[in-house]
Parts: sequence; structure tokens; C-alpha cells
Amino acid sequence: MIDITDIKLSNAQIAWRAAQDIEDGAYVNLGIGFPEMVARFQPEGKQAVFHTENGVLDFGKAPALGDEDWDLINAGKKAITLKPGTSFFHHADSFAMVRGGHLDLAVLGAYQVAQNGDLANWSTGKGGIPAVGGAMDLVQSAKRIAVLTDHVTKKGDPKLVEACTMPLTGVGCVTRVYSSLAVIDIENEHFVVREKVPSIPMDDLQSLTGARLHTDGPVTDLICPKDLA
Amino acid sequence: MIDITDIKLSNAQIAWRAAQDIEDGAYVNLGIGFPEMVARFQPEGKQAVFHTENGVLDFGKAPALGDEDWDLINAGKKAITLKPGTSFFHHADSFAMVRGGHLDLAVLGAYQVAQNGDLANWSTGKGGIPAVGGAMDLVQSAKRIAVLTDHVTKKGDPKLVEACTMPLTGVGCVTRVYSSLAVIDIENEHFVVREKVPSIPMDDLQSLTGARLHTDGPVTDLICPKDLA
Amino acid sequence: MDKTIQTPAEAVAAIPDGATVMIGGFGGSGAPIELIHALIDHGAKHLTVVNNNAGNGHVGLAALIEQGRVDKLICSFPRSADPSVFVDCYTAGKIALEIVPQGTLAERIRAGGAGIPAFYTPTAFGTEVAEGKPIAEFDGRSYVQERWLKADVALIKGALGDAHGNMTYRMAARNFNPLMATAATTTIAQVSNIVPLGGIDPEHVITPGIFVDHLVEVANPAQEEELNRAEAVYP
Amino acid sequence: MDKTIQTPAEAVAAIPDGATVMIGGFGGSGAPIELIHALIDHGAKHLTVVNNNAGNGHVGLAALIEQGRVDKLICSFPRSADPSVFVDCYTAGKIALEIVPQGTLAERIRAGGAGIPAFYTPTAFGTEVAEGKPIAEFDGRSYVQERWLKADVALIKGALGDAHGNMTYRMAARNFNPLMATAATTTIAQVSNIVPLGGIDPEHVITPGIFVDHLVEVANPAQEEELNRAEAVYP
Repeated sequence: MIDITDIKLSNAQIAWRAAQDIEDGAYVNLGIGFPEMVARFQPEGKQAVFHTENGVLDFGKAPALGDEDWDLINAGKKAITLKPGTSFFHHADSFAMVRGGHLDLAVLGAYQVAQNGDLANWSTGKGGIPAVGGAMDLVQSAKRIAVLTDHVTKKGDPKLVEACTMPLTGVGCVTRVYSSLAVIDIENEHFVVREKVPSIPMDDLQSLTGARLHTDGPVTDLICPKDLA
Repeated sequence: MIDITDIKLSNAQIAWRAAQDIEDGAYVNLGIGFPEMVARFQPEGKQAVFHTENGVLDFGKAPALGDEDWDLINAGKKAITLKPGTSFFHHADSFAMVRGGHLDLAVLGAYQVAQNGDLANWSTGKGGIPAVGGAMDLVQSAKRIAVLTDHVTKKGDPKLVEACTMPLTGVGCVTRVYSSLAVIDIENEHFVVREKVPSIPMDDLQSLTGARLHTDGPVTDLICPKDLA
Repeated sequence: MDKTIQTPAEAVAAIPDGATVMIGGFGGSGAPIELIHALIDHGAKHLTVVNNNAGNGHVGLAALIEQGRVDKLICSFPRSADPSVFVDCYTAGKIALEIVPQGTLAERIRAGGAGIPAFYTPTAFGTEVAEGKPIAEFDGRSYVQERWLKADVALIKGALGDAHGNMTYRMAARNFNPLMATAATTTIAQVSNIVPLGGIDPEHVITPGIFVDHLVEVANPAQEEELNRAEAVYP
Repeated sequence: MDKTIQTPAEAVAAIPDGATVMIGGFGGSGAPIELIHALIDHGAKHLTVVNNNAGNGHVGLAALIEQGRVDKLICSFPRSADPSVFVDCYTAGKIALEIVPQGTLAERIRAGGAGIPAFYTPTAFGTEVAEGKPIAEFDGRSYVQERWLKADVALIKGALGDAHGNMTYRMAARNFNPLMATAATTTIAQVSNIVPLGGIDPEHVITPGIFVDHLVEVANPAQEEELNRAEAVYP
């Protein structure tokens, strides 16, 4: 079995890969943390419109340090900026956008993704303080739900599984997983591999996955730029 | 039995009487037609805030002929005006005000009012084209529902009845009736006479009413100014 | 991304026969007359129309009905100064009518846009309008269950618009327009002025662009009330 | 009619022990810090608080919790840069927590203000958050029934306000504030500027005055984020 330490994609590379699939003019919500990096890597000519649950649409990137206005933040409570086209609205209108199916894409992190599209990303189920935020709304209602994740946990356990063992965020909702090793669609309750990093054999990828991997046509090489900031 | 032709109040007088009960700062919706006259007769120092279903709060009186702006109308499609404090909002927000119980008073016309507070004012039930507008929302949700009405129909039939025979607008909703002969509260499913025009004997008022009239304390004289414009 | 379209005709060109079309406005205030007239010219028929009213005179929605394009109308108040077109069609059995209380109509449209398949309202409880609908009791009071209302197309009218679809409205012409924008698969807006991106203060946007698919500028739009006073007839 | 009040202390003076209090804001953005601090000074206890979060640092909502005034918190996300006050209280069993998905929280509050006792949402279906709630199927999909949420008092923060209670907000500080204004028996607002009646363009009013009972001007209001960066502690 191959050591994946040196071949797996960095978070920035996973975010970069996800960004390549976003169409010009798509309405996109990026989850708190790692998924926020997707905004940095939008290809030339493909300008998504970003939504944040706390009531801002079509906002700009982070301000320079010291230029923050703390009334102008995203769902992660990080400062953002205005740009031509920005609009403000209250929380009920914001989640009308979400629940009403107006978002083309939500990009989220995951503890576990099941082959039927179930997602667990809000609670490890081990006690501690539960905090769900807007994830449960997003996963049930955006047109597509993309998950960005390491392919395995720090301990090496699969995060792509037959059935989630952690508390669910949503059922049957994930449509595509961008992992540190592969791009995998969820179709008809199966994981279907579309791309994988070139140096990992399919058998090893299967070994690192908790459910059967399928293919449907060629599996192409997943190649990302190396020096992503 | 007395002839009520000369003693009954005019519509303007009924509207005037209803206006005297409206408190300063009350949020009030006036139904299309005759109830709209209430706005003309607000006493000095008692300034109600008027709401119209089509999305305007705190508007002013009708403009001069020729000064109408047809984007600035009330629910009766009559032109209104701005005043300091006016606000605009969409229909869902407008009926959130109604349904959420934020209006202190709705003033409506009636075909029939029953002693339990049931109101029929949207359809005679005789065919024709039904048209309900905002009345069904208003009657179930404003804090108080006042009805302005002739005491009897043009044919002389009672409009205050034991039970409505026409299709209902709302159940158990009317709290006070300002009729052309009396001011009558609805309490515990009874008509309770508070005021009557001085020249009608109580027995005659009862004869013109389709349900038992009750009293609870003195019935005071209902006296309105004569020359109301 | 540029959602602007050059003419009302192009804006409505893809509306198919049998479509459910929400049309903004309360009476003539906020009614997208030019888009409705373009829809008449376009020729789509067997439409289900959602509007607060049923048209007035012989322009706008009344003209669409008069041309025989509307199979069914969902509205709260099919009366106006001159509802003769609707009355004649209805009496002749040529158009179906679903009466919905005005607040319920507004909330059903909002629910359609907000992903709420059903909600409970006190409105119409105990009346014939609620017949056949599920009733439930909450905290000792009875309520009627109402379903969301969605459409294939919304035709709306605004004041300012930008290329991303952000919009404002003019006074009471706002009414159903922002709601219908949220509840249709395709929302087509006519605005008096298309302004550069950033030309609408972010605090003053009433309809964020996410709800709007196509915008067409109609400077100095016709007002139904004025057309009717001039006894206009379309086409 | 004049809804203005001179000081935050007077504005909150009638809030009783045991009240359910909605507090606006998303994190520090839109949090009515001066009203919360006045509530701490006022002394009301055994409160149920509705907020998106659970406070940050030792000011605002965190300070209210730290003073032992909050028996129960209804929120979506009790995490922040420094949630230690809440975490300590929760771990010690001193505060009850009801977790509500953020969109459901917003919609439950809107429903409370809009007279909708219950509605159905796809959110949380199939998760433990939906356990015990009625489920219904519409058009082949399953939804969770959620109830309205109301409060005795809402404490909100705006930008401009007038004597009739009309209000605007500042950027993303809008968030839950306009919703909470509609869902409380008594809504108390702090605004940066009280302007003369007519000083807010009717098109730009976000919260019409009907939803606001009392307004107090707090010029240059504190920002929770800045207070926490300065390691402020209240009282």
C-alpha cells in the first residue's frame, strides 16, 4: 500500500480543483473554514456570486488587515468587502434563498460522507457542545452539494463510508466529493470515481475508502497546481 | 314601531362615531369603501397610523384631483399621499403585519354579523363572482374588529343576526358593531348594547335586530354631529 | 454575467403554452404592462395566471384574458372598475377561477420562493374557502394548512435594475412583485432604468439579483390606470 | 406618538424575571451591546434568550450569561472565538441549550411575527435535530414541522430610527434584527441616530414602525468584536 503523505492534495489544491467546476454566474455558498478557500481560485472568466447566510450576496474578498468593518462579515465572522452588485437582506430572506433552492452550489467540509449522499459534518456525537449553524439548511436545499475533505481521517480511517456513524447533517444530499485523493460523484447511492491523483493505484484508493468505489467511463488524472497561496 | 328613516345615522356619522374610539398611535386598517371614511373624522390629538394591505403604512389623505400618482394607492385602488413616517413593503410583509396581530383595529363593512362574532361580508352566496381580497386575513388577526353597517338591509331585514346565513368571512371575530342605530359590543356570544340613537325605543331596536340584545350597565345616547362632510 | 435583454419580445419568447405565469401588481400599480403585451404578441396560450386581480379594462391582464390565453386564474379579488372582460369569460365558462385570500396568496407565493411546502394560517378557518383543506390546532386555536405556490415564469415590474438582477420598486408598486420574483423558475423583470452594477445602494436593494433571470429596460412604462382612463385597448 | 426613550436603562426597565428575550445580531455584528448591558444592570434573571450564537468574550450576551441571568439559550451556533463563558455554564449544567438550525431559527422567528403557528421545512429531516417533530410528505418529499417562536421582548440594534419606530440597519448587522422586531410583544431598539419623522426615505425603511415599541439613541455604539479585541469585561 502506497504512502499517501506526499501524494495527497493540500487543502488549497482541493479548493482549487473544486473552483474549476463552478460556472460563471453561479450562486455559491462556501462553508466556514477550508471551503472558503474556493473563492481564491476562481478561473479567469468564471465569476461566481457568493452568498453568506448572514445576509450578504455578491460580496468581495477579505479586506486588508486593519481595514475590517465588523458589521460587514461572512458566516465565519471574517471580514469581507463590498463590490458593485452587493446586496444586504435579513436572515429570513437569506434562508429563503437557501431553502428555496436558489443556490446553485454549497461547498462544505465533512466528518463523513456516505455512498448514498448522507453527510455528517456538525457533531462528532462524542459529547461536547453541539453547533449546527446553517449547514442543515444548506445541505437539503442547494442544487448541488460539494464536499471538500481529506480522503481519510488523521488516524487513517475512511471518511467516505457505506453509512455514516456520526450524527447526520442531511440525508442523501451530497452530489460530489473533492477529496485529497480523488473527485468522486455520488450517483444512485454509489461512489463513482471521476478523477484520482495519478500516483495512487485504484486498489489503494479503494483500500482507503469505506465503501465500494465504482467507475463509469475513464478515471482521469487529478492534477492541481503546486504552489497555491 | 318607529320609522327609522329620519333617525338613523348616515354613513358619515357612523364613521365619525367609530373614529372617536380610535386611540392615538393605533395601527388601523380601514376596509374598502364606507369604512375608509373613518380617516376623515379622527379627533384632534388622536392620530391613528393607517395600514393598507397593498404595502403602505402611515400614509396621508387623498391627493387633490389631478395630483394622483397611480403607484401610490390604497387597497381600494384610490390614490393616497405620502407623509413623514410613510413606509413601503411587499405583500408578504404587509400580511405579516395583519396575520401577526400587529394591527390594533380593522374596520370593515358587513352583510351580516352574528351574535357570536361571526362575520359575513364577502359573498352573498347567490352566485356571481366571488372576491375575498384581504378581509379574511384581517378579520382573523387584527386585535379588534369593528364593523360599520346599516342596522338593517335596504329591505328592512336585520343585519345583526343569531347566525349568519351568508358565507362567512371569519368566525367569532367581530368585537364591536357601529350600526346606523346603535353601538353594540359582542361579548360572550351576545350582542351588548352600549349606545343607541336617543329617539329609538329599546323595544324597537330589538325588533330590528335578528338576535337577542343584552345590556350590561347603562345604554348611553348615541349622538353624532349633523353636518359631516 | 449580464442578465439584461434588449426587448420585451425577446424576454418572453421562451414562455411555452400551458405555463403557470405569476404577474406582479395590485390593480394597475406594479403591473408589467409591456411584458404582458409582449406575451400577448408572443402567443402562448392555455396559461394559468397568478395575480391579485383579474384585470381592468382592455389592456394588460384583461387583454391577455380577452385574447383567450388564460385557462385559469388564481387571484384574491377579481373586481375592478371595469372587470367586464373577466366577467364575460368567467360567465361563459371559458376561464377557471381559484379564489385565495390576499394574505394567503402572498404567503403561498413567499412559501414557494422560500422552500416551505406548507404552512398554517388562521385565515379562512371556518369559511367555505377552507373547505377540503387540512385543519390543525395549535395552542388551542384552529388553523388551515395552505400549500406553497410556484410558477414557471414570473413577470414583474421594478424601478431600477442592474445587470446582476438587483432591483428596486416604486412606492406601492412593490406589492407582489418581490414575492413572485422568488417563486418562479424563470423571473423576467421590466425596469424603468437599468443602472450600472453598483448603481443601487446595497442597503436599498429590495430584490437581490439571485431571484431575477432576465431584465429588460422599459423607460416610461405604461400605467394601467392611465391607459384605462384613456380607454386604451390592446392589441 | 413618540416612541423614543432617553436611556437604555429606561428602555429595559420593565423587563421582568423569567422573560423570553430575543437578542439581535450574528456574532457581534448587529448585537445591541448597550441594551444588553443595561439589561445586566437592570437585573432581570431566569431569562430565556434567543440569539444566533452564545456570546463571545466577556461582554454583551456572554456577560449576561456570565452574570447567571440566562436559564436557557435557543441558538444555532454556540461557538465563537472565545465561548468560554457559555461553555463553562453549559458544562456546569447551569444553562439549558436548544439547538435550532440557523434557517429554521430565522423562519420560526419570522413565523412568530407573521402569525404562522407552524410550517414545514426540509431542513434537518432525517437528523437527530428533527427527532420528536411531526414529519409530513409533500409531493413525494419529507419535511419537518416546525413551530413559530415568539418572545416577550426583543432587543435589537439599528442604524437610523424615527419617532414612529421606522428603522434601517447597517450592512450585515441587519441579520436577525428585523425578524426579532416582529416576533416580540415589546420590541426595544437602539439606533445610532434618531432622525426626524420623514428623515428615512419610505423606500428605504427596513423595519416599519408598527414593529417597534421603544427606541433609544446610542450614538457610536460599541462593537462586540472591538470590545473583545480590547479584552473588555462587563460590568
